[in-house]
Amino acid sequence: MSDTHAQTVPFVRDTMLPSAAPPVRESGAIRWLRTNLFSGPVNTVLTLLGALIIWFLVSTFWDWFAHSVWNASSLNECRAIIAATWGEDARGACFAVIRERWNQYVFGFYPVELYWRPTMTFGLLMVALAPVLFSASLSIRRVVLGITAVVTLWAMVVLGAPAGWLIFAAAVLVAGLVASERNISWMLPFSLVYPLLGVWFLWGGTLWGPIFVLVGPLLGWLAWRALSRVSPMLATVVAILVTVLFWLVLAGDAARDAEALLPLSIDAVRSDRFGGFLLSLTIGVAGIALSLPLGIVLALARQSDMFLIKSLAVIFIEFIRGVPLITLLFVASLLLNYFLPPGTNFDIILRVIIMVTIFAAAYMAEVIRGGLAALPKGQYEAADALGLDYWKAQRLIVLPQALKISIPGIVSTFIGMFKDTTLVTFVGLYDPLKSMSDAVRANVEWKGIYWEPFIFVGAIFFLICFGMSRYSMYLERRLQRDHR
Amino acid sequence: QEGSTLAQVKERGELNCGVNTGLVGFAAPDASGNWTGFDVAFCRALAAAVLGDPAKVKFVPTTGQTRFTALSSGEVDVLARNSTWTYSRDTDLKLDFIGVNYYDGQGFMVRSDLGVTSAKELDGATICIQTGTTTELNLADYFRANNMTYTPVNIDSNAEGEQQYMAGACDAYTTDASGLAATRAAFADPETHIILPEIISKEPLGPAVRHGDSNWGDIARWTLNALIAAEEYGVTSRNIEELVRSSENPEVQRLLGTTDELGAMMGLDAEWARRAILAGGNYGEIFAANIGEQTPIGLARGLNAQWTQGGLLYAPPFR
Amino acid sequence: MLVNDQRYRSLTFQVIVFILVMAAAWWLVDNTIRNLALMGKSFDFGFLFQRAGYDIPQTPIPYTADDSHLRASVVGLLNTLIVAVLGCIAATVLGVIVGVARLSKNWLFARLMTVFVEIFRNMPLLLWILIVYAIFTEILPPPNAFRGEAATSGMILFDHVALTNRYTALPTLAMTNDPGSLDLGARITFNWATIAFVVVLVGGWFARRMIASWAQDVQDRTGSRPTTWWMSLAVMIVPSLLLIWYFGLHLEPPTLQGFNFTGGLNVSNSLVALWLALTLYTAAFIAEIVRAGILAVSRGQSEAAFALGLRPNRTMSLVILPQALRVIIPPLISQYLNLTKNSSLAIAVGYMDLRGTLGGTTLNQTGRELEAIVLMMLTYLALSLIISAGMNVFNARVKLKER
Amino acid sequence: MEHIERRIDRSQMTVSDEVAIDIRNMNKWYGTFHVLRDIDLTVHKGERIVIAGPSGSGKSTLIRCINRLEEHQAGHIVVDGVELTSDIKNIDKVRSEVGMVFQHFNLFPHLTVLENCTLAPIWVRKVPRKQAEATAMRFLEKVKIPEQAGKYPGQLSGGQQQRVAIARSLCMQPKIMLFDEPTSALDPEMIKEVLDTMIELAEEGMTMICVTHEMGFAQAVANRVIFMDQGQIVEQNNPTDFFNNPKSERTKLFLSQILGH
Amino acid sequence: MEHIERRIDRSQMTVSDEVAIDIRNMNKWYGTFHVLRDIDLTVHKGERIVIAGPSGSGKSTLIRCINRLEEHQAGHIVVDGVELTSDIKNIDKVRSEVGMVFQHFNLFPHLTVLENCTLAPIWVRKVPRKQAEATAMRFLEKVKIPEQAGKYPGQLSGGQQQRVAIARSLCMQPKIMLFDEPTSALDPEMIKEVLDTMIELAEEGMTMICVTHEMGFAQAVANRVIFMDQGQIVEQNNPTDFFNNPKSERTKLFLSQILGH
Ligand SMILES: Nc1ncnc2c1ncn2[C@@H]1O[C@H](COP(=O)(O)OP(=O)(O)OP(=O)(O)O)[C@@H](O)[C@H]1O
Ligand SMILES: Nc1ncnc2c1ncn2[C@@H]1O[C@H](COP(=O)(O)OP(=O)(O)OP(=O)(O)O)[C@@H](O)[C@H]1O
Ligand SMILES: [Mg+2]
Ligand SMILES: [Mg+2]
Repeated sequence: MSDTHAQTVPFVRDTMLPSAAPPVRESGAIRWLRTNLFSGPVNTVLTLLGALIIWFLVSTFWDWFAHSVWNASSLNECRAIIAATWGEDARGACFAVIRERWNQYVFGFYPVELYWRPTMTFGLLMVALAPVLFSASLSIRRVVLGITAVVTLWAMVVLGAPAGWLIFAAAVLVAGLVASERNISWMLPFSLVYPLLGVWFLWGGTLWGPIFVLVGPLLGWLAWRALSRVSPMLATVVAILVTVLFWLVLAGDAARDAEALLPLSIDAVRSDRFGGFLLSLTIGVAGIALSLPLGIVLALARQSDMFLIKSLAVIFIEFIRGVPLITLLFVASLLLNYFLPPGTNFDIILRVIIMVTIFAAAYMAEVIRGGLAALPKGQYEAADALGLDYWKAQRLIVLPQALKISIPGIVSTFIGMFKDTTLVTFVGLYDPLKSMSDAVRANVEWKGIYWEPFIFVGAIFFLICFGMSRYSMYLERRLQRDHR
Repeated sequence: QEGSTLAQVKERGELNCGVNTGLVGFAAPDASGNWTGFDVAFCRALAAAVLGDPAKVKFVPTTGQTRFTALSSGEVDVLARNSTWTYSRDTDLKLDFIGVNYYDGQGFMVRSDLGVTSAKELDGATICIQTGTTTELNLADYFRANNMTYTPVNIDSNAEGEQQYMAGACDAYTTDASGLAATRAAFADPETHIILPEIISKEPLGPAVRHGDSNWGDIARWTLNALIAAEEYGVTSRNIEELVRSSENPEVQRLLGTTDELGAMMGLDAEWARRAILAGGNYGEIFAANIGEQTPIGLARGLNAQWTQGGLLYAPPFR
Repeated sequence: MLVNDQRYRSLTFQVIVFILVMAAAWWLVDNTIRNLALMGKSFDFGFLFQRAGYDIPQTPIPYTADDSHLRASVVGLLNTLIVAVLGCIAATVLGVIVGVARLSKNWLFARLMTVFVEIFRNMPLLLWILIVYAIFTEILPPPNAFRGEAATSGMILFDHVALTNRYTALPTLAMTNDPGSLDLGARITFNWATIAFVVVLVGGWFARRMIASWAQDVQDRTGSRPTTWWMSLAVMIVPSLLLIWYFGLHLEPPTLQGFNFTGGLNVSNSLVALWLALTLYTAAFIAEIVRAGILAVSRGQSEAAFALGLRPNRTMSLVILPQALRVIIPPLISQYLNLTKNSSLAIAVGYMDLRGTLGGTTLNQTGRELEAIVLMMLTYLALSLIISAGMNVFNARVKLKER
Repeated sequence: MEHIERRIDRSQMTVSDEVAIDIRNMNKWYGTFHVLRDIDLTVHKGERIVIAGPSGSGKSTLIRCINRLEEHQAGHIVVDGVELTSDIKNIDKVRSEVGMVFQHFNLFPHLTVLENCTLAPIWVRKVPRKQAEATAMRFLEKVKIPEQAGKYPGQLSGGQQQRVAIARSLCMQPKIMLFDEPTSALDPEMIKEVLDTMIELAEEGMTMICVTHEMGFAQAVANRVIFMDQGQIVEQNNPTDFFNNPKSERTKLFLSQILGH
Repeated sequence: MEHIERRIDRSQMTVSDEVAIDIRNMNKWYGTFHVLRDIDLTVHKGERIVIAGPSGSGKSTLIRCINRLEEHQAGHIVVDGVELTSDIKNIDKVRSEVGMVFQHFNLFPHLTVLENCTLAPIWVRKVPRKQAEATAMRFLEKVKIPEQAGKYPGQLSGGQQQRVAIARSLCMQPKIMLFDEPTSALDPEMIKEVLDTMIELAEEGMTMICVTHEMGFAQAVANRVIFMDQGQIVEQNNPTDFFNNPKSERTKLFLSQILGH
């Protein structure tokens, strides 16, 4: 009986069975319901619970939404309309406040006749971002730039932009679209000068200011070119010195003189006119743009094997991460003047941007450090063996990979920072959430209106933040697919 | 002189004026960001006196917590934010109050259906109060002195205080009586709220400047005095041009710079006071336009009448 | 050239940076000194010992307006800690529930939790704080709605708790046999009964541990684990019950007297709203962390456990959780850190935390912004350093051993 | 036969008449995709069955149905006299009789090798720890790595890990062992170690079902080779006939690919 | 000689008198651990040197010292007439003359194969992109994977990746190539491809130092085999004598292990 093959019944199938449909209760909607909603007692209870929650939410808020009033000039009028239309006891939303005051929530106290300027600024921002953010996918670029172009131009027309500027914006947008079809990196120079242009569009004043700000690095670069043969380190130091000195000593006067010679200016708008989402976006975008490079530098410093540099970076990062943002904002608004030479006084928005940047940069540094640490040592060695110096190795080999790994973290830092722009309310700036709503409520007509502004502002924040997080997920997936 | 506040303001071409973030009647931005109010008017008058243009003011909204720092750190040149002149603020906080533009006192507002008619009946009540104000200290002192207890509800801004009070989250709202009146006036049903008779403190509200620059202090002080004196002498924004030409009153002539050049003593020109008065009118006009009985705020002059009318306003002589 | 020498290059660079940093620091300090001199102020913490003069609604340790600013600051710090600890606990519980529910096979429930997470993560915390606070003030009834015959609102939980738009009025614990208090000086006292309860609870906890290790021992010897839950329950509860009986502990419901409920503990809405908003907001983040942690344990692990015959709940406790926790704990602790820092938004609802006392009223009444803010930042910094030190210890302990 | 060098002792490899696993007319769908079609399979105690077939043919699914890691939708599976239904009692009974070794080992990385091996005996079989550890050490010796008992899986090589996985299953003293491509994630040197262990098991008379592409192993050890394609059993035979004289076209094609490679 | 099948053309394999690398009395410590002890080694242009030795004997460390991936603490290393000191200029010069191929390839995963090959020429040698790409394609053809130029390293097999790594080094047109166990991370089938490439290089007269356990390669190509143990050069000889007639006991032991295996 020890024959191994004793029990084998040879079997050969000569006709292959066709694929059959699953039994009824195993397919279609029934199966879906059974497996997804009622697959066991616990699950059934959960489903009922979920349904209960939804029913509760809908039944509580439905009436309120359904009875909303969009056309009224005061809360009392709203209430009167609701009472008249849906009966005395009806409760309803009064979105008329949004309709009446949307501009305040969006533009703050920016001069009404100049609303087109922030509109154009943020429209062109998309063009400037295209080479950076949407570089890989033509179809996405097409959609984003196309929509941006249409919306921006339409909004500018509606807001009464002068024809010259309309043409300018149209030209840039079209250039962006064309470049996007051909080679999006053509837009890089625009992306580089955009920060200065954006500042000029928003705050106005003379164009010579931004121009001379730009001249500084240009001179620095020339100095670097001239000296880099001698010693790259010396050249870098000199270049930075030249730039900073130019900015500090010459740029202001030069801009004033040039303006006197050839006036090139648009209406100036002061910082105290900024408010609402214009303020949030300005702080947010500036903070994002500045905190990334600063965060990279901090992360590299923290990863460096130079003890002193590393310790300084650690102290800085841990300090910033250890204190709440609003204490930093208080520093910006209350203490900064202690630390600067007597009599210096600079713009509160700028100060807030600096603090927000520093705060986000510390978090960014930790995120990027994670990415750096995830890189295998072999990458550094290979770069060394090929003769790349430290900076080239970082720029060409290390950072591209580290940043890619860190994308989710970087984007959530951005999102966190954008949400945190609401905290500027505590230093007397008109954020869209609290200060602006308080300002609106300070008027007799809208006293007592709470929910509608919250919903409006919250919805906009949600759209922007949710959009960013989805975009980062898309980016992550795409980068994963590439290179594999 | 170099580095003085006056020089800085002139150099900048703009006066930085610290105001409330939003208290109707005293300082609040309207839908398009234009500031109006009683304190705002003082800022404009000062700007007119110094810079010749009442529009050259940058209003810096300050909260109860940031106001003094904003002033001492140089962020604002003058603070006109219904702040109470107290000993320690004048000395320890290194501010200089340049006068009183509104004599106020702390009061309580309650719903009339609460059945309370005196502050003495507030034992055990919940009271809304803005943090960082003198009212917070007064309230503590008052209840201790009267052997009563209370629960404070700390709020950050007047708007929030109204919200809490309206919703019944506090039984009483306490702040300066003027503020109470302004708040009550803005209610849909002002009749159902009463302001209790007790005024538990003296609250002389006035603009303040930094300690140490007496010249700038003088300018602010005398701008305020000019507005008060103008009312006393009957100089209004409407008749001022005529008075410049025709006034016989030597005091008025000095005030309007037609005879002595008083302005030069402070580093200003002769017509500084004229411009200050033209900016928004004399004290009485400003009062009437912003918080007077014809406005929704509806404050009576009361203590803030001229001394000649039985009030406390008494501008020192211009000579 | 020194900079071309590998050995000295980094040294040179470091020296340059050090000089620059020192110069910058010196510049800042010099400016500060000059500015202070210009304003005629000094840098001096003497103000902390002056009379504070203001009242604080919630005082974990006795405090009156006559106490010093220092004591006011300590009260503020304790308030910060109270909301932070409560928030961390609640956010963890909710976050774990939501995170697990998001992984549930129940389509509806999982979607609902996704919506919860996305909504709370993508809107500013300040918004949630304001909304929750507004819900409390606008929707709950004021205390006088509980008054009289025609009361429009009633107390809940057998007339022991009243939810009002000012506070939640809870019953107090009263004792018929009060053992008196232990005085720690500085007017900080602990009731002996409290101490007794703490001792009994801690003792009970140790007893529970001993029971568990006894059970383990029995299991090791015989293979079957004795049922111990009732013993654990007993050692935790019976002594406490005895104490309750001995001290004659009972609940005294709050009563409406005058304007407010008295005779109970009134937990102010600013605390509850802040706590709730922090909880909801942080729970959304924790849910994601928990979800990622569980997903990080590969499906193969649970399949292997099932194939060995382990039941799902044992699989969870013996295989999945120990692995998931390693992934979950570090980001969880940084969420605790965030929550603690975010509690400084208490300013929006007038909750008097450290920022509200030291960095708010004290700063404002004394005009010592430099000192107050520096002190406040250092306190927050110390808090976070303590928390992250704890995290590092933990990380080092649980690191997976690899080849 | 590249990995198998030694003579195989067939003395214990007896096939009894008792039925270990009985699968009748079993069908399974993933959604609407018909993965397993009318599977009929009877496994007797002591049989060593190798399942082969192209990727995606349902081999893994089939053996995962046997210990109910996957649910079947039609037909019957009876393991050691217990029918697999949704009754949890039955599932537990079956699972504790059937050991399974996965392609990717699925060791518990947070437990030492010894703890991996004693976990289930202690918690499922309620064996005292001492005894569980003794058993575990016995099986670790059998798979030739007793000295690694205190290490963590992450510290072992792939071959060692897979042998721990086998020992872990054996510690439950199962009547039947399922192997799902136990060597396909291993480096060539390590395959031998694992196959040796499996051969030893076979020599001791364990009932085994093994999905593998190691044809040397199949020829040396199996008493039956089953060829699956498109979710069906296309051919089964004893190894000699299966390899030398395949009947179906598909089998021929498959064998030519796999052996030519 | 399992992996080497073809006849090797030795016509170009001439050793010149010029010294390519001169190591004198070199010592290195890791902390207090003495890894390399009194290493003396002169490599002439055109030599093909294989370094063998047990694990941990310091082979990798030695060749990593030659392009200063590790710093030595005593003695002298002169590469192509440039002494390696802490002077960065010298280090840069040496690194651009010495190519290195790592065990784990260390390709840059975010760059295509072509970009991997042109990166260093463009940024270090400042070669115009067009020209760098032409050179790169030439070397990719040489390693027989020109068609993969546009792919990312992650899309290639191990053998292909290692050949890209070789091409990448060659693109810098180095005078000396260092190989650190270039085939030991590869599957057996792929080893051959890489060895072929290395043989071709040798046939063209490249100066090579190669740490490897591929004794077939050593016998076929090397003109000198160096045996290291405990941080010292224990024996060096031409391959024939080295393998057939080892002098030292240690070498014998090592060879018996490695060849018996
Ligand atoms: N959870 C699942 N949901 C849907 N389809 C699945 C699932 N698991 C497996 N399949 C599909 O079922 C088919 C059979 O899968 P199975 O893993 O059993 O194949 P296999 O024969 O083991 O293949 P391999 O040799 O690649 O392991 C495949 O087509 C597979 O794509
Ligand atoms: N960074 C380091 N720090 C401390 N010791 C090290 C370091 N790198 C290597 N070593 C030690 O130096 C010795 C020589 O290492 P090396 O890598 O040169 O050996 P090897 O001959 O290349 O061995 P293998 O064949 O395993 O690659 C080893 O004992 C190793 O443990
Ligand atoms: Mg499979
Ligand atoms: Mg090595």
